[in-house]
Amino acid sequence: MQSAKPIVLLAVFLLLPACVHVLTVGAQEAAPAPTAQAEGQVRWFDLNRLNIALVVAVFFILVLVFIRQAGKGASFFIRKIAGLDAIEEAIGRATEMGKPVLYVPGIDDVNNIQTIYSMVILGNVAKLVARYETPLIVPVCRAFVVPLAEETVKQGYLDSGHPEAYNPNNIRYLSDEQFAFTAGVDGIMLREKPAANLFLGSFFAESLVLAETGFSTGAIQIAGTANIHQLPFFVVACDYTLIGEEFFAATAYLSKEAKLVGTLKGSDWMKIFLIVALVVGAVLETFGVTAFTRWFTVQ
Amino acid sequence: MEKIDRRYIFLAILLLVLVPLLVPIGLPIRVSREVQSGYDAVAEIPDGSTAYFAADYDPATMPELHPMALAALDQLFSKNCKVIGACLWPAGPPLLEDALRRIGEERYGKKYGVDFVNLGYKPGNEVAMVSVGRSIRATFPTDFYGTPVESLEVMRGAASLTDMAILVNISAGYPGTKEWVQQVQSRYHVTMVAGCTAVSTPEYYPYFQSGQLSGLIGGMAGAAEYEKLVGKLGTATRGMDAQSLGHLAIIAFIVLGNVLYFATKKKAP
Amino acid sequence: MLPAPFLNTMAALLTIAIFSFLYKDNPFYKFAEYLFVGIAAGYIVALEYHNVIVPNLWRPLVGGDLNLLVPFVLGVLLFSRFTSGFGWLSRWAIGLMVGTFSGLAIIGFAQGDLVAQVQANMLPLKTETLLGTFSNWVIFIGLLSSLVYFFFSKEHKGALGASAKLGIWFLMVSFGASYGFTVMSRFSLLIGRLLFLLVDWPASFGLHWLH
Amino acid sequence: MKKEVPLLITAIFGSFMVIDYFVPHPSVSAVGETLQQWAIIVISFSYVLGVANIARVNGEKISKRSRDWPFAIPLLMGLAFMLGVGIFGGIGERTLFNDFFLYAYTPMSGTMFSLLAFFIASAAFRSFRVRTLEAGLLAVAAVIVMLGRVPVGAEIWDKLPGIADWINNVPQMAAKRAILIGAALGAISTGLKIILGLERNYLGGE
Repeated sequence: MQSAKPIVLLAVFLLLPACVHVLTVGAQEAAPAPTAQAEGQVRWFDLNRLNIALVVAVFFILVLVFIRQAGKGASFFIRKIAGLDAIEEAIGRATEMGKPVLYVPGIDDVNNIQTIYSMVILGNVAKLVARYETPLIVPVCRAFVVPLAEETVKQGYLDSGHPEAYNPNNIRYLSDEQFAFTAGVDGIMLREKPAANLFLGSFFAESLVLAETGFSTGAIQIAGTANIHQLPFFVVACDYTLIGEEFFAATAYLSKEAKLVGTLKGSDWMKIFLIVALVVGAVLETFGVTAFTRWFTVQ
Repeated sequence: MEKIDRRYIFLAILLLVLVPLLVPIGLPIRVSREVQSGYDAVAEIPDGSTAYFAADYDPATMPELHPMALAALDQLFSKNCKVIGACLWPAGPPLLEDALRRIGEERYGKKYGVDFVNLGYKPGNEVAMVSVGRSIRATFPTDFYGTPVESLEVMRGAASLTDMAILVNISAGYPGTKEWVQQVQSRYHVTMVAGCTAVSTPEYYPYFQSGQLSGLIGGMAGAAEYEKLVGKLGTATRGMDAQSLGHLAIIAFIVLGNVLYFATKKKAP
Repeated sequence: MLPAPFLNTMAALLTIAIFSFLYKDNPFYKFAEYLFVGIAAGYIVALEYHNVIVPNLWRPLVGGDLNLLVPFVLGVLLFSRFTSGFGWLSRWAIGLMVGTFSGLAIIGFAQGDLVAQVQANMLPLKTETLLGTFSNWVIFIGLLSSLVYFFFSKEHKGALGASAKLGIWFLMVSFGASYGFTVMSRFSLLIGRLLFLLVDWPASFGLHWLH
Repeated sequence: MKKEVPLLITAIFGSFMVIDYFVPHPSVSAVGETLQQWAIIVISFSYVLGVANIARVNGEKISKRSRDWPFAIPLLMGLAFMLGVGIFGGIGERTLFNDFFLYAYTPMSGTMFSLLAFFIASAAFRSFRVRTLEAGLLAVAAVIVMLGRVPVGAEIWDKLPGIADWINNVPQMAAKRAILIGAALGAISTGLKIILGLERNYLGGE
C-alpha cells in the first residue's frame, strides 16, 4: 500500500503541534525568563520558527518520496483536464480547415518559471502539429526566448518523425515592448487567421486584447496562466482556460515526466494535510480551543 | 457585431470620461473598512516616530498610486513622523522625490535629510527586502543623491526595519505588497499598510483578513477615500465621477454585447 | 532644468501621439513607442550606475572590500551570452540569481502564504452575530472546495466532483471581483492622462481654466 | 563545468537563504548578508544586460534595414541621451535626466497603459460572453464590485457598497486564499527541486 507512508506523516503532522507545544511551554515554565545574558548567547536554531520548519520539512519529504517512487517506475493517475484534451481537438480542426495554429508563450523572459513550463507544453504541441502537418506560428516577445522556442519546436518535429516540416520562419521575434508585441500578434491573427489560438504562459495587460482579437476571428481559444489577475479576461473570451496550478499540471499531464507527476502527487497529499488541519482548527476554534491555531502563528 | 467599428466604442468611452471631468457631479464618497483601518493604523503610531515608506511603483500607475502616496505622506508628516523612503522599482525614485518634496517640504516645511530622505532604488526585489530588514545601511549605503547615509540625521536610530513604527508600501505589482508581506512583515512583524493598484487589490484581501496587512487602499477609489479621511481632496477625488461613469459604461457594454450575441444566435439556426 | 511650458508641451505631444493609435497605427505612434523603449533603457542603466554600481560595488571595492570581486566577475560573465563559444559562462551568474530567489521563495511562501494563511482560516464556525457565523462558514467552505478543485490525482466524481464544482464557483466569483477591480485600474489611468491634458498642461502656461 | 558549477552555485545560494532563516547564529547571518549583497550586484548587471540586448537588436535592425528600421534611430538616440545626461549630469531633482523622466518617460508609459481603458470597453462589448453558469457568476460579481467600489453604486442602491465589501472580504477572499496556498505549494516544491538540481531547465539546452 503506497499511501501508508503519507498517512503516517499526516499523523505526525497533526500530533507534533501538541507535543511541541507541551514541550516548549513546559521548557519555558521550567527555565527562568530569558535575560539579557541569555539572549546574548548564540543559538543554532530559532525555536519560534519550528512550525514553519516542520511544515516545510513534511512537504519536502512528500515531494521527494513521490519523485523517487516515480523514478522507480510507479505511475500515478492525473485527472482529466478538459483544456488540455481540447488542444488536440483544436489542432485537428485547424488541420481540417487548412489553417495554422498560433502558440503564444506569454511575454515574460526565461527567468519566469511559467515561460519555461510553456516551452515544455510547446514541445508537446509541436509533436502533435508535426503529425498533422499543420503550420505552427510562435510569436516571441523576448530575444532570449527565441533560441529556446526554436530548439523546442525543432525537437518536437524531430520526435514525431517530420523534421523536414519544421519552418524556422514561424518562430517570430516581434518586439520586446509589450504593446508593440501585442499589435504584432493581433496582426498575425487578422492576416493569417489561425484556427486555434493557444495562449499559455505569463501574460499581463495584453491578455484581453489578444483574447478579444482571437474571439473576433472565430478561432478555438485555449488559455492558461498562473497570473491570476489576467484569468478573468481569458475565462470570458476563451473556450478553455487553465487556472493557476492547472497550468503547472499541464506539463506533467502532457509530458508524463516522472518527477513532474511525482511533485503533483506530493502536493496533493500536502493539500489533504492542510485541509485536515483546517477542519481540525476550525472545529477547535468553535469550541474555544485556540492552542492549535496558535501553533501556526508565524513568529 | 464584429462589423461595428471599435472606434465608436472608443469615442463613447472618451466622452463618458471627459464630460464629468469638465462638469463635475460631485457624488459623495463613502469610506470602506479596508481604507479606514489603514488610516487608523497610521494614526495609532506615536507622533514623531519613524516610518519606512516603500514606494514601489512607476509612472504607468501614477494616477492610481501617486494620490495615495501623497495622502499617506500628509498623514505621516502631520504627525511629525520621520519618513525614510526607498524604491524597488527602477522608475520609482523621481516619483518618491516629487511626493516627499511636495508634501514634506512645501506643505509641512520639513527638511531633507533631517525629517525625510529618499534612499533611491535598489534591484534584487525579495533579496533587497530581506536585506533592508536586516540593515538599511548595508543595502542603501547612500541616498538617491549619493550622500552617505551615516551623515544624515534622519537615519540616526534607524538601523533596520524593526526600528520603524510602520511600513507603508505603495505597490504597483511585483515586487510589492505580496513580497513585503512574505519576506518582511511575516519575518519581522512590522505593522504594515499597503496601497496598491486596483488590479492587484483582490489578491491582497487574504492578507488583510489575516491581519498581516493593517490596511488596504485599493486603486483610485481607495485613494479618494484616503484623501477624504486626511481631509485634503486631490486628483483621486476629482476622478471619481468619471470613474463611476466609466464603470457604468463597461456594464452597459457587457449587457448590450450579450443581448445582441444571443439574439443573433437564436435567429441563425 | 528646462522651462515648464516646453516640458509640458513635449509631454502633451507625446501623450497625443500615443492616443493616436486608437484611430489607427501610424508613424507618430511608432515614433513615440520606440522612443519610449530607448528612454526607458537609458534611464535604467544610468540609475543602476548611480544607485547600485557606485555605492554598492565600486566604493566598497576601492575601499578594500575585495570580496566584491566575486559578484563583479559573475556580473561581467553574464555578457558572455552574446558570444557563441562562452555563453555557458553566464550560467554561473544565472545559477546565483535562481538559487537566491528559490531559497527566498521557499521561506517567503512558507511563512507568508502557507502557514500564515492556513492559520488565518482557522475561524470559529459560530460567532456572536448571525452574519459573522454565516461569513465564517462561507470562508471555510469556500477555501476547502477551491482547494479541492486543484486536486489532480483523483478524478472529480461523486462528492469530490461536487466539491470541486462548488470550488470553481467560488473561483469564478473571485475572478469577477478581479475583473471589476481591473476595470477600475484602467479607467483611473485614462482619467490621469486626461487630467494632465486638461489641467496641468494649460496650467504650465498660466492658464487655469478648469476650477 | 558547464552544468555542474552553476548547479553547485544554485544549491549553495539557495540552501543558505533557507538556513539563514532558521539559524539565528551570527556567523550564519553574516554569510547570509554577504551573499545577499552579492546577489543585488549581480542582478543589477542583468538589467544592464537587458539594455545591451535592446541596443544590439535595434542596431542590427538599422544595419539590415529590416521592417520599421527608421524608428530604431529615435530609440537608440533616446537611449544614448538618457544614459549620457544621467551618468554625466546626475539624476537628482533639477537635472535634465529628471526632466526627461517626468516629461517623456512618465507621459508615454502612463498613456500606453491608459489605452487599456478603451480596449477593455471594446472587449466587454465584443468578447465578454455569458455562455455558462460559471461565466454568469463571474459577470454578476464583476458588476456588483464595479458598482459597489465607486460613488455611483450607493446612489443606485445604498446596500450595494456593503454587498461589494462582503463579496471582496468573504467569498472572493476565500478563493484567492486557496489560490495563494496552491501557488505557495507550487513555489516551494519548485524551489526545492531547483536547489536539489532536479529542475534544471532554466540553464537552457546544451
